Amino acid sequence: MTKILGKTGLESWLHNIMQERALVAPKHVGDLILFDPVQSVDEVVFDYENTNLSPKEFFFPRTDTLFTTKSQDNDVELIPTIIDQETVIFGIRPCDARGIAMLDGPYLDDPADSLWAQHRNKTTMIGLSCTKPAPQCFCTSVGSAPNDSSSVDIMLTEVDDGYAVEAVTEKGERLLQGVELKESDVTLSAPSCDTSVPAEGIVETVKKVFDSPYWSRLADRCIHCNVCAYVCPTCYCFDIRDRTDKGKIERIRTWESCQSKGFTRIAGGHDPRADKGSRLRQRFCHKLLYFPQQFGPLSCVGCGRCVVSCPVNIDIREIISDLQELGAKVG
Amino acid sequence: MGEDFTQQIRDKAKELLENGAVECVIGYETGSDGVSARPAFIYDAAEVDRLAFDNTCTHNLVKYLLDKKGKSTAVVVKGCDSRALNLLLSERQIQRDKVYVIGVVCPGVVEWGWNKRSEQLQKRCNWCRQHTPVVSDFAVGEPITEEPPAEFADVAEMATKTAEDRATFWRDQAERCIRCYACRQACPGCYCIDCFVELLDPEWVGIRIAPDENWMWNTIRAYHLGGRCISCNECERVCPVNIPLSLLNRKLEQEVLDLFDYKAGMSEDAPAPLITFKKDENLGIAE
Amino acid sequence: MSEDNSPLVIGFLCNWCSYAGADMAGTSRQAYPPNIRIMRVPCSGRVDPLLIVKCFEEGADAVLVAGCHPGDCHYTEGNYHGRRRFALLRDLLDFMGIEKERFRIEWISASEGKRFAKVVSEFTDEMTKLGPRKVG
Amino acid sequence: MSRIGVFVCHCGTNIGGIVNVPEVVEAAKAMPLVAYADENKYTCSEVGQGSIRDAIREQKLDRVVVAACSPRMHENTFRKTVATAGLNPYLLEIANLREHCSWVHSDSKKATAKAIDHVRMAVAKVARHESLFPKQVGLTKRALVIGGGITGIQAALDIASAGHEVVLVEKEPSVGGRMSQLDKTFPTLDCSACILTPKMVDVAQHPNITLLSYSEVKEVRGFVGNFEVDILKKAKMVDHKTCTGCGTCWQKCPEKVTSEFDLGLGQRTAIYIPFAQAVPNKPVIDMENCRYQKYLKWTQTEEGKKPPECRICEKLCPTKSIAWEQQEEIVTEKFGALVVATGFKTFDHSVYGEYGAGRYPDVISSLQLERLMSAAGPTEGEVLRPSDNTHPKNIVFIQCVGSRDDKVGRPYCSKVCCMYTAKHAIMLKEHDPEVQCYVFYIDIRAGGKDFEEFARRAQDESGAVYLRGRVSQIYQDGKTLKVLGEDSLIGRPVEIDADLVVLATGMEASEDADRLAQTLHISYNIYNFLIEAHPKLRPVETQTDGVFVAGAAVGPRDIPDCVAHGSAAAAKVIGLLSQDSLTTDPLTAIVAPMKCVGCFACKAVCPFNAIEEQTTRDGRIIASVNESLCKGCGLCVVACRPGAINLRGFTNQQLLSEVMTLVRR
Amino acid sequence: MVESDHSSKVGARTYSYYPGCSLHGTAAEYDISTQLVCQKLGIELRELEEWVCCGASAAHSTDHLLSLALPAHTLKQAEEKGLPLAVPCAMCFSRLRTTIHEIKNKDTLNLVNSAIGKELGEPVAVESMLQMLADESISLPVTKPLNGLKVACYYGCLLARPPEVVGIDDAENPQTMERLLVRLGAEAIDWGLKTTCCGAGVAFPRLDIVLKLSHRLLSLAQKSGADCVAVACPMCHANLDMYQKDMIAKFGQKTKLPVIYFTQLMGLALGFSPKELLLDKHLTDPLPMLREKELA
Repeated sequence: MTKILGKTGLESWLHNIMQERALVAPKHVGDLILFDPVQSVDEVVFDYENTNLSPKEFFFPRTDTLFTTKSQDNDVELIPTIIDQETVIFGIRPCDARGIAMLDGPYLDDPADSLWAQHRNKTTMIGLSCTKPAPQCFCTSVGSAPNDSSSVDIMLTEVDDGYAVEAVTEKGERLLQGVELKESDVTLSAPSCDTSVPAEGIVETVKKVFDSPYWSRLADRCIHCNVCAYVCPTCYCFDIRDRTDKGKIERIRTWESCQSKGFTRIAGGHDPRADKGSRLRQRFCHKLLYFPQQFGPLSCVGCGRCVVSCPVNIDIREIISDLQELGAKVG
Repeated sequence: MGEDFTQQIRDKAKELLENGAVECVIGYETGSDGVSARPAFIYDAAEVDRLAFDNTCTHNLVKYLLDKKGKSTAVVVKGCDSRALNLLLSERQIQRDKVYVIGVVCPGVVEWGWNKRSEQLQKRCNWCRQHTPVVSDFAVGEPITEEPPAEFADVAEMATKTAEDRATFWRDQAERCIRCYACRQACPGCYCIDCFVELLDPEWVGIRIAPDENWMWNTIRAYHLGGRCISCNECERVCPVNIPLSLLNRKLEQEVLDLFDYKAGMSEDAPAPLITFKKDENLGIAE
Repeated sequence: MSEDNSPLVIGFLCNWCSYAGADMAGTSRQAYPPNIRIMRVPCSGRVDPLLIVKCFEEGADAVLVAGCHPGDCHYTEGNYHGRRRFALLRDLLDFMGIEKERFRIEWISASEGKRFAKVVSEFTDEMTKLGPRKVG
Repeated sequence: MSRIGVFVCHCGTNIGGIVNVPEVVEAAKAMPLVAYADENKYTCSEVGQGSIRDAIREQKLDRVVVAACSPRMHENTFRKTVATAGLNPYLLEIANLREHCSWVHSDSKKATAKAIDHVRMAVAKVARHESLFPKQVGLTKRALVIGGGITGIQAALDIASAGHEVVLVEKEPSVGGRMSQLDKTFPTLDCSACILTPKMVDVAQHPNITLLSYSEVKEVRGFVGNFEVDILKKAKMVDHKTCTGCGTCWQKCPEKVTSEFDLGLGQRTAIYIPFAQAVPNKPVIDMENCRYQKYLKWTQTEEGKKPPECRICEKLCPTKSIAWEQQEEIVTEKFGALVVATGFKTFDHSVYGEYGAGRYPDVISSLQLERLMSAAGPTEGEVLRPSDNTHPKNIVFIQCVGSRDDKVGRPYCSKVCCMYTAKHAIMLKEHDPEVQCYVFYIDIRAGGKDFEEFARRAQDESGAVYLRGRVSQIYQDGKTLKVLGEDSLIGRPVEIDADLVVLATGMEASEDADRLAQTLHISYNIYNFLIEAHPKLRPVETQTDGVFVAGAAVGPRDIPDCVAHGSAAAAKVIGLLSQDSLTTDPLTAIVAPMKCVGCFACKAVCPFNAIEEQTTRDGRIIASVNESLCKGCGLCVVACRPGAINLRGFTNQQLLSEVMTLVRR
Repeated sequence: MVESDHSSKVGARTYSYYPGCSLHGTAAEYDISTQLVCQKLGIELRELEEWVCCGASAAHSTDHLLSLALPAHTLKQAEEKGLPLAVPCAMCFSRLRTTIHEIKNKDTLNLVNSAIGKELGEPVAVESMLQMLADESISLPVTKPLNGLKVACYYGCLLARPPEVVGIDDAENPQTMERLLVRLGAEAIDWGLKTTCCGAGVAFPRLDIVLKLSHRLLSLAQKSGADCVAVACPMCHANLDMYQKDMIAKFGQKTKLPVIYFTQLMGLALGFSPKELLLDKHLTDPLPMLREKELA
């Protein structure tokens, strides 16, 4: 029996959530759709393919203060950042949620990143399964599905008279307390999504074609901006630097990307990945080889944002099929 | 328009590659969405059929010449892109004898995105007064005589706002900027080895991706393009958060026209306005 | 803004003319408001737009750049180049929301001590009237 | 971790009177990297400098901030101080707490806050200073003196007698300047020609001096020790090598023209020497008025009456020295030092409508009177009224014509007029005992040695009547000039029937002194007098190293001061040229090869062509700085978008840290 | 009174006309000769209907605001008419020009506006009759050139000073009247006291000073060979003309020197008879001299 929550019920529920927690939901910003804290329910957008930027920003913000210092009579005390704000992210797509869950690997392995950990347990994710996947989506090809509720706390699936509700974790259940749900016997259909991406065995293939000239040819048109890394839900690289203002020192962590020049520049000025081909190869090797070797799943959830946002159309699906082709030839 | 141009480009590319005049031809090919164009690098005469030209060929391919220094290369350029050639030649970044220019008379590019294509001309093509390439070794299409000079309605509209509104407007843009530097990477005028924004010492712009730092980044990037921007508008197209960078560039373009009567990229040897001066010019400051 | 929210004015003075003019204002005891903080640069042509934008980014209320009168520059052409740079920068800043009046350029020679004091007083009063920066 | 020492100065009460110095010292102690802070009554004194040296040693300081007066005053002093204590002299920064703070602000709290900010900025800047080492640069041991008046002559003679080569450039056909137009000189009543002519001859004959008369400086490039000067030698049309100066030509030349030397009172010929004792004593041909030149010009246009072909001088010249084909020529020479002694010109009194605006011939300027009184003058020393050549009995002098008068834009006092008017009164009485002189004056200024006594002599012995008041109007009444004035001491209007009125015209900078100053990159004030480096402490130096100024070109000055000034400038030049090499200022630009993209915007903006092209090992063409040409203006640093070029002493890091410490305080 | 037609048609040279009290009184001959000359030259003078005293009397030394408010009334009328204002009398001209100069200061303007109860707008151009008639572009149909007549032009003080207010060509040595009279055939002598004070201001309390100053003026003019003195101001004319008898008594001056308005001389040159020009109204009779020069 699937439980149903009517549209108005959902809105009032979101309204109640907003009272004691910060509600983040997809919102129109100019002609973009971005996850953004909302002040009223009518700002929330319900029918959209996916946001332009991924929700990772609410777990791994673009700029974050790791700790600040307090100094009295020349001894210095480090004050770590404490996050006490409870947040609820509404309308997160299964692929994004899976991306967030995937990053628990690198971030929560010993020594765990305290900020990520605090964000993770202070945030509840209300997933919204995809009814009609976009042309750039290929989550089913990389081990997920438009209705995959494995990484969310609550999964909502749009049905005729409202949303089917499935509480996945007790955090989800706690959030659902006091919300009356109607019983209904409507069966949820599983929408289909592009399954043509030959991601099977890509890890081995990448290992085989590591030295192929394909990478430098591919990188010819790459202009090495950081768009793909910053829109991607599973890219998690960062840079750290100290900043002083009015006597207070804070250690700042911000997004960084392997495509930036100087990302791998080492003391003395040498840069092992100076040429364009090796930098581009690093991106796809990390996603399709290094991450799976270390944490299991491919570090790509098939959201297709990099495909849409890349100024010169470097399409990861095309690359995977090219690599499989190359791999087969190499044998 | 597409079919004829495409064939001419393919034939010329084949000829150049076969007689070894160039090592590589940089042109356009259809993207993975089967709808929009993307840059293409053809090294082998057999692959010339990948080349195509239609009204989604927006990218300014001149930027790629910076990676081909010293290697003879052919490049397909539209009217606006061609001005970038003069810019890079006057700043000694490329050598004219190493570049074979296939100049295409451009009827204008439509609004497009990945897997999205409308028939509506991009707003920059409405402003455009440079459909015919200023430099070309092989011309494709009939030259178009230009109408009266462009007026800067968007800039004027912005100028009518109060200072506070303008400040708020640009602060909102700065709020959204994620410092992905796509605007810099797409711009033919940006070829510094270490950009000022990434310098640690002096740390002109702090590391934080925050409104203050972003505001400074956008201001100085625009200033560094003052008198150099050839308004190909790639920066605005590639911006993932749609910041109206053309507003900034066109404001400076208008000021440079008013103050110094100079238009970027129109000739190879005219010195850029900010590295020369006239003794008795009156620029309306401190007189 | 300093504590009593009177405006913070940052002055870039060229060593050969305006800084000497400011010295002259000192030797002839020409009083002016203490809001300005003066930085010495070899020439108005050395004042980098990056520095000026940094001042405004960090919340300064006003910037004054003072150099030699055109033709008098110790390095012959410094102020000519400076004039072009600041003319363009001032329009860009105005477009970005920093009122044109907040960025002032003056040519002040070594013997114009009184004029330096007058310019600084006028500029500070103008900024006090204009009030604090509303955005950013 | 560097250890910065901050030394705050009281400067007696100049700073301490307004700025709370102890508070500044306390604030300095709390600033980052400051290891030691102290205050001194007079930091520039021996005691003050000693305290700095001791602190450097005891506290092992590696950078010093002196918060005192303007760096333009004592930056070099304190650089020497820290150098003697073993610290690189450029690890020093001066915070200006006097001229820019205590002297211009009265609110002690705000002044102290500003002082602390200035110290904070200096500390932030000095923290980024690096040790700099001046370079030795070659030096041309030759001096150029511009202007052949008494000052220029004195300077040239002194430099030459110290064994250095001198080129003396004089615009007129002869040296001598204004002094050669004078009759007698106060206060000793020496005959001007008697004391000047020997020096003129010395200049012409001195083995080390090359005299370029009838020449002008067109352009100056380079810098101290290595100036390159373009000198325009105007066409004389006479070959001075073969000409013996016998005078046949200028005696026989038929064309008579008003003589500029005699200020319009006398005449000269088209081929002429300006005055008898001219040096060089060889003529030049006035191209405007020479009949043959008019004839040549006429042949091209064929309009109007055909002038005579003349060429009498060519026919009569015993040594065939007339050279019609001579062209003006620009010679470029190298010099180590330049002395500007371009002198003065007298004020053009025709702007005074009330004195007749130059319409009345018997209203003359004091310099014209000098010509009348001079034995070599148009009237051979007999003072005659220009209108009817009769002897004037009542002579009225009017002081401060074109001086101390805001209406004509000359508020300054020309210093010498009271003295030469007294001289005129004395000499005129000597010439003709029946003469009665009247002098309308505001204040008699006779401030030199024996000056006051000399001025009294004009009144007591020569019977000159000094009337304190201004003349309101002069008008011609038949043969005499009615002078309407006022004697403010008795409060009554005065009317004098004068036979001759002499206007004591003031001193002005000479013709286009401003253009020459711009060529030499030295500053000049609104009256075009040249501005010296410091009115009290460096009177003959200028802002530009190696360029010295002397004489009336700097301001109104009498002959004794001009000669002293000339010698002073010469002493400075001799000091400079006596060194074998010059230490250049290390504050020059420097390129970071890894960052330069080779766009050469720096080369386009550099006024001194100090940017050269250099190829790196990996084939990139990048910029490099010729440090002997670079003057450290910093234009290239701002033009360089990637920040590849920086300016030592004012690096991007230093200026940015000054701004950041200020805005984030 | 000469009727001036008030036709609405605005000719090429049409001026509002401000005669002032003297020209309606003792200086009637200046008024008549001016009107006649203007008619002959095709210049239309439209007298302002309600002009008031210009404040040149003792007013401007006793009450500064009054001395500005009075001319302000006239300026307001001229402004409403919209025509440039021609002013023959030097005193009125000086007061009007001084007022225009003073109301450039905002506070003074407000004071004057409140005094006259009207808002003064942009003032019309105010020209003295001398400046207007001496304009080179006016063609002078001379029928009887003043050959042989040597004239000493006398400007007095108000036409010449202060230069930045009255706009005379040269405050020390003006040539406006000389250029005009030379065009009429006369010979203008060069003499030094054209703009020196004649003492008229202190005529009542200190007549001795007036005689001394005026005598100095006239004797220099005579010595410089003048047959007569041309003036453009009723006060100069009255003062120089009236006391010549006393001067002869006090200083033994040989002969009298006639003092004539420059408009009367212009009238003669343009063919009017001395009678029409009221040349017989002067105390120092100019007619013997003019007959001797065959000009009358």
